[in-house]
Amino acid sequence: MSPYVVVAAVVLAGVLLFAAAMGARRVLAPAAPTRAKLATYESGVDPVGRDWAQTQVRYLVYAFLYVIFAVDAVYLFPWALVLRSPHLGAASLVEIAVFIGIVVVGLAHAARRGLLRWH
Amino acid sequence: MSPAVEVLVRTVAVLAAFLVLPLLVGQTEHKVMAHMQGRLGPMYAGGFHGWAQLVADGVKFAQKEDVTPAAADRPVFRLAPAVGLVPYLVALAAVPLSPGLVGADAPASAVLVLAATAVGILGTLMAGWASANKYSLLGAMRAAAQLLSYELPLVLAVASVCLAAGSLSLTAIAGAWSPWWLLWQLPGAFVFLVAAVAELQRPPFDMPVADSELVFGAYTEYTGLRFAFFLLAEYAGIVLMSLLFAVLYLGGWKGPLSGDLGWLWTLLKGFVVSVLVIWMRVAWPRLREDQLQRLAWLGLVPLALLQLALTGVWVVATA
Amino acid sequence: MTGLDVAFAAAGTVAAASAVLSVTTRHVVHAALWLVVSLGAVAGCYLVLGAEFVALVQVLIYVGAVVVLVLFALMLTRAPIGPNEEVSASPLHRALAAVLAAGVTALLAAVLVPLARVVGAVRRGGPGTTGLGEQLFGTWVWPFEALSVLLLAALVAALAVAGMARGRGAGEP
Amino acid sequence: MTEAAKGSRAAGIPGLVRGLAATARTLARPTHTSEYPDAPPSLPPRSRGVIALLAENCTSCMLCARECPDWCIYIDSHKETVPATTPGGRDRQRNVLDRFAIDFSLCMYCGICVEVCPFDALFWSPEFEYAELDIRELLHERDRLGQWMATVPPPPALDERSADPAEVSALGKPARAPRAPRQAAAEEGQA
Repeated sequence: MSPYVVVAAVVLAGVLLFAAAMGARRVLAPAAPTRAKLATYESGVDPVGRDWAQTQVRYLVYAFLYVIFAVDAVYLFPWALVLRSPHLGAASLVEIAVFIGIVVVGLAHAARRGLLRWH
Repeated sequence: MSPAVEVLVRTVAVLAAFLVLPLLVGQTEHKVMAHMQGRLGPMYAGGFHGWAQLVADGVKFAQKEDVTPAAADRPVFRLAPAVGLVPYLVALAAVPLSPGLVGADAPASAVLVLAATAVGILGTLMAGWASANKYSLLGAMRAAAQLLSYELPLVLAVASVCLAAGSLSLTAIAGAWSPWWLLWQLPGAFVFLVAAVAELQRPPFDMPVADSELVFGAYTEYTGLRFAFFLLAEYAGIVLMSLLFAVLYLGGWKGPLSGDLGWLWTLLKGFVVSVLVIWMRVAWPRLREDQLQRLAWLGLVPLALLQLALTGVWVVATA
Repeated sequence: MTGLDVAFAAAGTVAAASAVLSVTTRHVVHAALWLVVSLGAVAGCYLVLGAEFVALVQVLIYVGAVVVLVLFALMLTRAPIGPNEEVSASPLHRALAAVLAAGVTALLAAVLVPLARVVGAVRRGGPGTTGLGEQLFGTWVWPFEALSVLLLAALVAALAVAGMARGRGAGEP
Repeated sequence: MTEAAKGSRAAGIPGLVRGLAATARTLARPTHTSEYPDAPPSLPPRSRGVIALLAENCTSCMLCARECPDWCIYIDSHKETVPATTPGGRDRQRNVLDRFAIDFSLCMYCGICVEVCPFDALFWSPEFEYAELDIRELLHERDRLGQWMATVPPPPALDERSADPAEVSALGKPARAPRAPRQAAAEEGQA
């Protein structure tokens, strides 16, 4: 039997747990909404403006970097399985070094442009 | 045992561990943190030293009104706690306590754990955006940026261990472990520990929920049981990361008398790591947002890459 | 029908249905979240076919990184709650897109459905993760190395296009 | 242990280690928590718990109510005529207190009322266990305020070398010389 059947069952169990807890809440918890209670909480002051506001775009840099490096990093896992093979081991070490080295240039570029520094 | 019964038993066991271990860690945190601050912590619920405090908290949370703000995006807001919680449950299922004692012994369980924790980010992002609260949105942004930034060192550190063991299975990794790894994989272990604490958004990496700036970040608008689920996810995360650290870097079930009681060793090592995580929270101040990101990209990532190079060269040289 | 068939059909149905929802919803962020469901279901398809590593990478990269990037971009630029009229296409565009999508679906179905009949029931197989590594580091080394250059180019270009690589100095806020 | 701290300040790592050491040392020591509901707290002298009223001393002069920064003292009184005690004397009027109440949900424990009272009708009591489930119950009326008087501690002892209070020094005065005429001495005593 595949272990992923258990994984699927665990996901199902998690969903059931959430559903059951919400059912219990429905039974146990009171519900007395008032206008003030349903208002957006901005530290006790009346909410200003709309629900959404522009935030700093610099967070996007980290998402960019992560996407690139995550694509990069997943190749390490198959590499882990072939590193000990007699005919591929040493060659794959060089190959992965070149591969990662090239991508690290991107990190250096971002760092040199000051993207990792807060202004 | 028929397959269906086996699946059921395993699932129930994982669910039980998921509901019990976080409570243990939470109670330990109550007590350790209190005594580190010269206090006693909860003393009443349950009688002896307030052992049932978290159970009482759970009962209390279930009876609290669950408010969905009027401006919120209702379906996303209400679903977010589940998205934050279930990934940790899945990840916990893949962590072995001993060679025979594991929920789902997947051949690539190390990657499975990483993939599951990566999905957890979505729960925070959904919560922050759907709350229709600017603080929440900013908190979610910070949280997601932090989780992404620290996910990478985490992946690299785990990859280094996989490399050292020549396998992607956590069971096999702990099986290949020897005390020599304590030195050899030390930089990786350091990177893993720091990145794991950051993944959990625990102090000193709790900028996304910085109370003085963002109220409670992405979770500001949550009340009652949904809020409790986010808390449960945090403590389940501590359990998961501590057990992972124990399995990856401390040899899991290896130790004296580990024949039948190996699982106890894993739990014990994991417990020690979680106490360390709690200790960090008490002792250290919060890092600023830019320090967080610099630490990840200019500190941990290069260190993890060095560890990878070290591991790769050593494996090839000794193969 | 084996259990694998059922699982594959279920995952496939979820993937297709959530994909349709993703392109038809008027809420920008909901579209990205439906995309998560769709990509996750595709990972489920891989898993049923026995490609464990590919499935996990699908989750790790697509759900954990790419969709998060998409959500990031949306939430940082323009993602108010509720249906967004600014990004909604006109009825004409929608009709055209539907026709085009139906055409592509029909084309793909015409090619793939006969193949499915040849293959028969869902079977697990493939080279496995170790085989994947051997292929990657043995046979396909050059494409693999070229990929790193592609990734580097993508990163540099993305930073440049997003206007974040400010070469004009630190004068800007 | 963090890189950022390492880069910015040399004190980074020693500082972090010191943080760990300090918390570990506290962990090893016994706690200094006062277990309040189980053990009574040892309150410092002059603790401000609740304000007690000695209604007999109150002249309804309203000074406390007027000085109160958040207007939490309510006083009602009426005037009564006291008939003259001697034939041909004048009737006198005096204030009679009808209501004296302090709303402790508003009180901010500044103690100004206690300070300004010219007739020592208000006192600080260290009693603090008067929490209520309903905020309206925090409005303590005259009787309740009077009951707190039992908990008011005696005034603190004077400093070692301080001058005696006026009352005490008056008592300690040497007796009058017997030569002086009785009438004059009585007048002197009244002055």
